[in-house]
Amino acid sequence: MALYHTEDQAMLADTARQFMGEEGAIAKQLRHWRDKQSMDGFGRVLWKQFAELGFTGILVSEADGGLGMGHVEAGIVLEEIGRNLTPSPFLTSSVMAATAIGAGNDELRGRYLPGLLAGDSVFAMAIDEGPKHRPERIATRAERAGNGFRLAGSKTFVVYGGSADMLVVAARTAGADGDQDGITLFAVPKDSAGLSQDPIRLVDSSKATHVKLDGVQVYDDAVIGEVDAGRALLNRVLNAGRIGAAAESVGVADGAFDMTTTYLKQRKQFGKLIGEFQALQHRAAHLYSELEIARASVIKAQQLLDATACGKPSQYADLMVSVAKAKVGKVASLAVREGVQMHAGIGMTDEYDIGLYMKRDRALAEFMGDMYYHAERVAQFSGY
Amino acid sequence: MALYHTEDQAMLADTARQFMGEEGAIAKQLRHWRDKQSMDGFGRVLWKQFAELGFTGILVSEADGGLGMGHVEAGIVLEEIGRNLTPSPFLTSSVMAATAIGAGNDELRGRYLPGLLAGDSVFAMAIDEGPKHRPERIATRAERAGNGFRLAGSKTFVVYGGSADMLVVAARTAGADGDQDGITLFAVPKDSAGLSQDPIRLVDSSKATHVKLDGVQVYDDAVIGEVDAGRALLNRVLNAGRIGAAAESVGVADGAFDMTTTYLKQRKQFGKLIGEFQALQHRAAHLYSELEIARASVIKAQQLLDATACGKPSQYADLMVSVAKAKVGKVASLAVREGVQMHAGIGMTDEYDIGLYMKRDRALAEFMGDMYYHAERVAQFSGY
Amino acid sequence: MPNLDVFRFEIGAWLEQNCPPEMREPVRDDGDVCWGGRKFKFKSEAQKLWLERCAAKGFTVPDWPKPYGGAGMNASEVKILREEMQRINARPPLSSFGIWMLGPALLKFGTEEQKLYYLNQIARGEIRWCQGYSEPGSGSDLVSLQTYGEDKGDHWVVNGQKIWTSYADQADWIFCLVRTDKTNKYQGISFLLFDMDSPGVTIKPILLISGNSPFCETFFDNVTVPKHQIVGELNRGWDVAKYLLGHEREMISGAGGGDRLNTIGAVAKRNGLEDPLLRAELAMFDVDALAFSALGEKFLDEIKVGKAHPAQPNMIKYAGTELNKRRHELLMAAGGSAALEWDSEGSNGGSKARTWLRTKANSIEGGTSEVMLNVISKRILDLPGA
Amino acid sequence: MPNLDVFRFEIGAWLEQNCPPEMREPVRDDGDVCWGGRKFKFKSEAQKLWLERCAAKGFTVPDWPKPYGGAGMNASEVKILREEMQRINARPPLSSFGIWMLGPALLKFGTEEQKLYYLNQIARGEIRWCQGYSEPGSGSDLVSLQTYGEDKGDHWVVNGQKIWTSYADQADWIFCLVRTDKTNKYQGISFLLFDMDSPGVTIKPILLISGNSPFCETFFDNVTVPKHQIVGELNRGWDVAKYLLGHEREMISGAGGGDRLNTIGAVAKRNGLEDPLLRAELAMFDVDALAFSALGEKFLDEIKVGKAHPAQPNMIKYAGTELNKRRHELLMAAGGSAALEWDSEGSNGGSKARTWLRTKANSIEGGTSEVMLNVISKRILDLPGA
Repeated sequence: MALYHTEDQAMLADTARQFMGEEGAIAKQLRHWRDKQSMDGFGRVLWKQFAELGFTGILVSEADGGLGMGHVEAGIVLEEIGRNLTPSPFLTSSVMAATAIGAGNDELRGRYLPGLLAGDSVFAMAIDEGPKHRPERIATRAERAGNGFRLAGSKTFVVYGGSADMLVVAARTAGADGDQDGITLFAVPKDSAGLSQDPIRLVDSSKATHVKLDGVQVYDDAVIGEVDAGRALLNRVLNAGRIGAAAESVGVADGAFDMTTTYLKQRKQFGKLIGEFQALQHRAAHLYSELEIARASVIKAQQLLDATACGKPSQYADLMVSVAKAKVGKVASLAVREGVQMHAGIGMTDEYDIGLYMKRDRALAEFMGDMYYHAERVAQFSGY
Repeated sequence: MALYHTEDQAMLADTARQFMGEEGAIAKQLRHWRDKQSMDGFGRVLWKQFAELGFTGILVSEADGGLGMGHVEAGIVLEEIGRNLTPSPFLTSSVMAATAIGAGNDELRGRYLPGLLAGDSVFAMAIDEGPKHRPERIATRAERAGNGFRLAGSKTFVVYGGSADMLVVAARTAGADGDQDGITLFAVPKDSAGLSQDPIRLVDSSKATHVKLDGVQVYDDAVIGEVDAGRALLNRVLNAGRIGAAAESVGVADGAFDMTTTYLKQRKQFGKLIGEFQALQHRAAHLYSELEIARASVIKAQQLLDATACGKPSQYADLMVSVAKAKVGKVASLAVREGVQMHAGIGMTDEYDIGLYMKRDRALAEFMGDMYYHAERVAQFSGY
Repeated sequence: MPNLDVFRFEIGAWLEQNCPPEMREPVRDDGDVCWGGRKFKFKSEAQKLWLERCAAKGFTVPDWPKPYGGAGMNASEVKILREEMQRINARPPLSSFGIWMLGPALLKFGTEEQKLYYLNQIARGEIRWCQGYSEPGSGSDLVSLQTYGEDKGDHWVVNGQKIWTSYADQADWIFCLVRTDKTNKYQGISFLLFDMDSPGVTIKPILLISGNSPFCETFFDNVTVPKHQIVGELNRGWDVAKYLLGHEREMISGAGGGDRLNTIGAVAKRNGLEDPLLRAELAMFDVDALAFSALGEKFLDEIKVGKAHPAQPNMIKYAGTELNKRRHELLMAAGGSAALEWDSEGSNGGSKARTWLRTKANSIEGGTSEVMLNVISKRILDLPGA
Repeated sequence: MPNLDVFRFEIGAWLEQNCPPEMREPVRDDGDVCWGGRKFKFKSEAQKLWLERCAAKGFTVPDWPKPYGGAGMNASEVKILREEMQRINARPPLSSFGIWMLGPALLKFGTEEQKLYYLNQIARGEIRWCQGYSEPGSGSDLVSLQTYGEDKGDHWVVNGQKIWTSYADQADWIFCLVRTDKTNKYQGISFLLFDMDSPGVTIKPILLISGNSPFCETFFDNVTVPKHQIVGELNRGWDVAKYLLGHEREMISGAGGGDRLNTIGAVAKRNGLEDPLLRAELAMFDVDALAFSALGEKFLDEIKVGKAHPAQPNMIKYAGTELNKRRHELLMAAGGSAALEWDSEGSNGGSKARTWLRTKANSIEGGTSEVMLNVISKRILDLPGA
C-alpha cells in the first residue's frame, strides 16, 4: 500500500476540505457555540450535515448501512476538523463508539447504528478514571446482578458526555485493577438510574463530563462484545481514538502553521517582513520538516490499522499508532507554540485564531494518551 | 557568600589562565603527547610545574603543607585546564585522591601527600565497575586476611591508572552490592601482587585502564578513613570529582564557544561573514545564555561544598553538585556540537582544534556520571 | 558586622509588631496583591494598614532616599529586610510598575521637583502607573512609533494610539513614549508623564486567550501634556526608555527561577506521577530551573558590585521566560485532563490552564525572545551586523 | 498481478543459486563493501564473483536501461529485487558514487556516446568516481568556486584546487565543477569528467577527527580535459550539479531511518540500560526515528508517481542527518566509558567513538543543515527574501 491517498481518498479529502472550510469554519462553529455558552458545545445542524455527507458511516460496515471505509478515510475528515477547529462528536461517536458498537451483536448494532448514521444520536466514551490516560488499569466494576450487571465507579474526561444518548463504558467484570482480562464494554443509556454527570467546559471550549456510576443497573443486552474478554475490543477502540486524535492534531498543526507562514509574509518589523528574518525562516523550515514526518507516521499507522482492521491484532500497528500519537503530540505542540510566539502580541489576544489552535492542541494532546504515555509504549513494545 | 570570585580567587584565575594558555596549550601538550603516543598521556614536566605553582596543594590542608583552599579554587584551575584541553592528572590526583587521602590518618597522609604536593606522584581513582557510573553499587570485595585485607574484583575507567603510583580503590568490606554501608577506601600501591591493568587510549587521547584485583593483599595501613563506614568519604570524593569535572567542562565549553564566535567573525560564505546570519546569531546567543547558567550552577555548587567541606554533609550541596554536573553536561555538549557544525568542513578535520573539544567533552560528560545519572539524582533528592 | 546584626534584630522586631496576621498568609490570587492607586479597592483593612505602616517607614521602596519616600537602605540592609519579611511570610506591602520601572528611571533622569512629587506618591501607593510604549504595527520595533506630541509652547497636544498598555484601565497615570520630532527616527522621541483622566484619553481592554484582560488599547485624542511633565531631555526619551526596559527585563526574568524546596517534579508528584517519561522531562526541567536560580542569585550579587554585563538582563529575561513557559507546559502535562478544565467545579476557575496561557506572553512582553537574542548577539557577543 | 509473482519467484531462484554464502553475511566493516574501480582489491573471491554475476544480469543498476548495463526494471520490479535480496541477506554487489550520483545525472544530461561509454563501466564496477565540488573558501557557497578551465580549442586546461573530495585517493575519475566563464557567476560553470591519473592531478588525504581520511584535497595543475568530456551544456554545469545534489541528499538522508525491529533502545538494552532518564531519551528518539522511517517510505512511494515536492530531498536530508547525529550521541551515552575507547583490546578499533564522530559530517557534506533550511524556506515555504 503506497503511503499516499488513492484517488477516492483524494476526492473525499476535497469534499471534506471544502465542507469543513465553509460550514465548519471557526467563526461559524467554534466561536459561535463558545460565545453562546452552548450546552452541547457543537452544532446539531452541522452534525446532521456530517451524516448527509456520509461521514458518520465511514467506519460502519456496508452491511450495517455505512461506507465500510477505514482509518485513512476517517483521518481525512478529522484532519479537516482539526484545520478548522470544528467542534463535533465525530471522533468520539463516529470513530470510537462506532468501532465499539460495530463489534456488538445484531440487536445492539440495530439499536444504535441507525441513529449514529443519521446524525440523530451522539455517543460518548467513558474509559479514563483519573487525570491521565491509563486504560491498562480499570477499576470501575460491573457485577452480575439480576438479568445483567450493576456498574459502580467513576469516569473522567468523558468528551461530549453531556450530549450523548449513550455512553460506552469500560468496566471490570472480573479480576483486579491492573489485569488484562476481565474487561467488558457496556452500552449505558444516558438516562440510566444512578448515572450522574458533572459538566465541564474545557480549555478548547469543548464540553466533557465527570461521570459517576452509582450502582447503575444494565441488562445483558448492554454488553458490547464478550463478557470478561473485552480487552481486545477496547484496544481496537483505543487505537481508533488515538490515531483519530493524531489525525485531527495534524490538521490543527497544519492550520496553525499555515496561519503563521501567512503572517510571516505580511507582518513588518524593523522595516522588513518578519519572514525575511533567517532565524524565523529556519524555525519555520524545521517545523515544516517535523510536520511532514508526523504526517507520514499517521498515514503509516492508519494503513496498518486498516490492513488488520477485522483480522488479528498487529503489534506493528499498535507500535506505529503510539509512534504517531507521540510524534504528532510533540510536533503539534511545537507548531502552536511557534505560532503564538511568531504572532507575538496579537497571538495572545482572543480576537486572533492562533490561540484557539493552541487550546485545541492541548486538549487533543491529552486525549487518549499524551506523548509521554505513547513513547513509553514504544519502549515497551521494543522490549526495553 | 557572593557568587563571584574574591580578589584572591581572581588573582589565582589570572595565574592559571596565563600559565595554562602558555605551558598547557593544545599544541604544546595535548597534540604533543598524543602524536608521540606517550604512555602517560600527559607531561611530567608540566605536572612538576603544577606543583611549583601550588596547584597540587589547593585541596590539601595547610597543616599538611598544602594551600587549604576549596573547590572554587580547584575549579578555577580546572576551568583553564578545560579551556586548553591540557592533559594532566590534576582532577584525579589533586582533587579526588587528595580529598580521599586528606581524610586518612597521619601516617597515610605523610606517606602520600609530599609526593603529590611535589608533583612527583600520581594517584588514580578506581571506583566504577562497569561502563556507566554507578557507585551506589560496589561489588569489589575486600575480605579480612592476615594483618589486612585481600581485594578481589574489577574496576573500569581508571583514568591515568597506568601512570599512577597508587590507586584509591573503593571496595566492599561488608554487606551486599547495593548497600550504603560496608564500603571502605583503600590505598593500593601500583605494584601490588595480583593487581593488573589493561591500558586504553580514550577518544580524547587521555589514558585509562581496566583494573583487575585478583586477591591483592594489603595491610591495615592501606585503609583510608574508617573500615565499613567509607560511604560518606566516598561521597565527598565523588562530589569533588563531579564538581571538578563540571568546572573543567565549563572551560571546555567556553574554549569551544570562543573558537566558534571567533570563526563566525572571520569566515565568509555567500559574500557575508557567517556571523551575520541571524539563524547562527540566535543559536550563538542561546548557547551563550546556557553557558552562563551552567557556569552559575557550578560556582553555586562549589561554594556550597566549600561551606560544608569539613563539616556535616549537606543535601543541598549534593543536590547542586548534581544540578551542575547535569546542566554542564547538557550545555557543553551543545557547545561542541554547535562548534563543529558552525565550523562545517574544517570542523571535521583533525588539523583544527574544535574536534578535540568535542572529544574531551564526551569523556568529561561520562566521567563521574552523565547528565542522565545526575538528573535522576536531582529527582530523587526532590522526592520524586 | 555587629551593626547589621542589630539592624536585623530591629527590623525583625518591627515586622513582628506591625505586620497583621492576615498579611502573613500566602498570596492566593491577584486580589491579595496590593497595587495601590486611586481606583484600588483594598480587600481588607489589614491590607490597607500594612501598606500605610510600611510606607511610613519607607519600606515600600527601602533603597530609595528618604526625601523621596524610601528608607535610604544600602544593599545589605535591603537584603536583611527582604530576608526578615520572608521569615515571617509577610506579603509585599505594595506592588507597582511605579516602583519597579518608572521609579528607577525618575531617580536617574528626573528633576528634583519630579522626584519629590512623583516618587513620594509612588512610595505611598497613591498613583498607579501604566506604560505606553507599543503601538499597533510597532511591536518589537519601538523606534517606528507614530504617537505624536505637537509643540504648543508650554504644552504638547498628543494624538495617537498605544497597545499592550498593562492595566491601563486601572492606572492613574501613564509614562508614555511620544514622538516630538518627526525628522529624526531615533532622537525624536520624548518620555512624557500624564494623567489617564486627562480629557481625550480612551481605554479599551483587550481580551486575551487566557480569558483575562490585563492589557488595553489606549487612544489619545488631543491630550494636553504640560511641558514640565517630560522626563529627561526633549527628543532623548529613548535613553530613558532603554534604561527602564532594562529594569522591566530584570523583573520579568525573575519569573523563571526554580524553588529548590519545591521542584516541579515534587509538585507533580503530589497529583501522582506515574509516567516514567514525563518524570524524566520534569527532572531535566528541574536541573535547568535550579541552575537558572543559581544564575539569578549570581546576577544579583554581581550587579551590586558592578560586575554584571549591562546587557545581561536581556539574557536573563530570555532564559527565564522560556523556562517559565516550559514549566507550565509540563505542569499541564502533569495535570492531565484535570488541568484542561476551564469552567467547572473544582478547577478554581480554570486557573491552571489560564496561567499556562498567560505564560505565553512572557517571551513577548518587555521585548520578545527574538529581540533578546538579537541584543545578546550584538551587545555581548559582538557578532557582525547584529 | 500474477506476472510480478512469477517475477519474484524467478528472481528468488536466481539469487539462491548465484549469491555465494559469504555474501549473505552481514557487512562488518568497510572492507566488506565492494566499491569497484581500478584500484579496488577484492576481499574474497566470492565478492568478485558476486559482482560479476550481478553485473552480467544488470542487477547492480536494475532500473537503468539494458543498453547502459542495467536490467531495465520498473519500480515494482526493483522493489521485488530489493526485497528478495533482503530476504536472503544478500550484500549489495556494488556500492558506488557512479551509481548513486553521476549515473542519474548522465541518464538525464549525457549524450548517447557518454551514456554507452560511462554507464556500462559504472554498472560493471570498473570506474570508481569522486566528486569535485567544494573548494577552500567555498563550502556551502558553491557558486563562488575558482577552479578555472581555460579554453584551448578542443580541450580545456584546468587549474585550481578542490577540497572534501570523497575517496579521491581511491577514485579513478572525477566529476568536477569547473569555471569556464569568469564573467558570469551562475552561468559560467561547467560539469567536466576526467581521469584522476591525468598529469597534473595531485591528491592529499585529510585526516579527520574520527581518525580516518575519507576525504582529500585535490590539486589541478594544468590538467588537460578534452571537450567531449563535458556533461550538459557549456556554462550550464550548475543545472547538472543541482540535479545530482538532489540525488546525493536523498542518499545521505537515508542514513537516519529507524529499523522497527531494532530500535535504539533495544540496542542499548543489550548492554544494560539502568538509567531511567537515558531510557526516556531513547524512547523519545525511537519515536522520532520510527516516524522518520515512515516519512522515508512515503517519500519513495510519492516520488515514484511524481507526487513529491522537488525540494523534498532537502528536507529529508536535513531531518535524517540530524536524527542520525542524535542517534550516535545516544549510543555513546548508552555505551558509557566503554564507548570512549579509541585504542584498546575489545573496542574494535574504537569503532563506536569513530562512527559517532563520523556522523558529525552528515549535516555538513552534501549541503549543510543550514543550507537545507534555507532551501526549504525558499522553495517550499516561499518565505520572502529566503
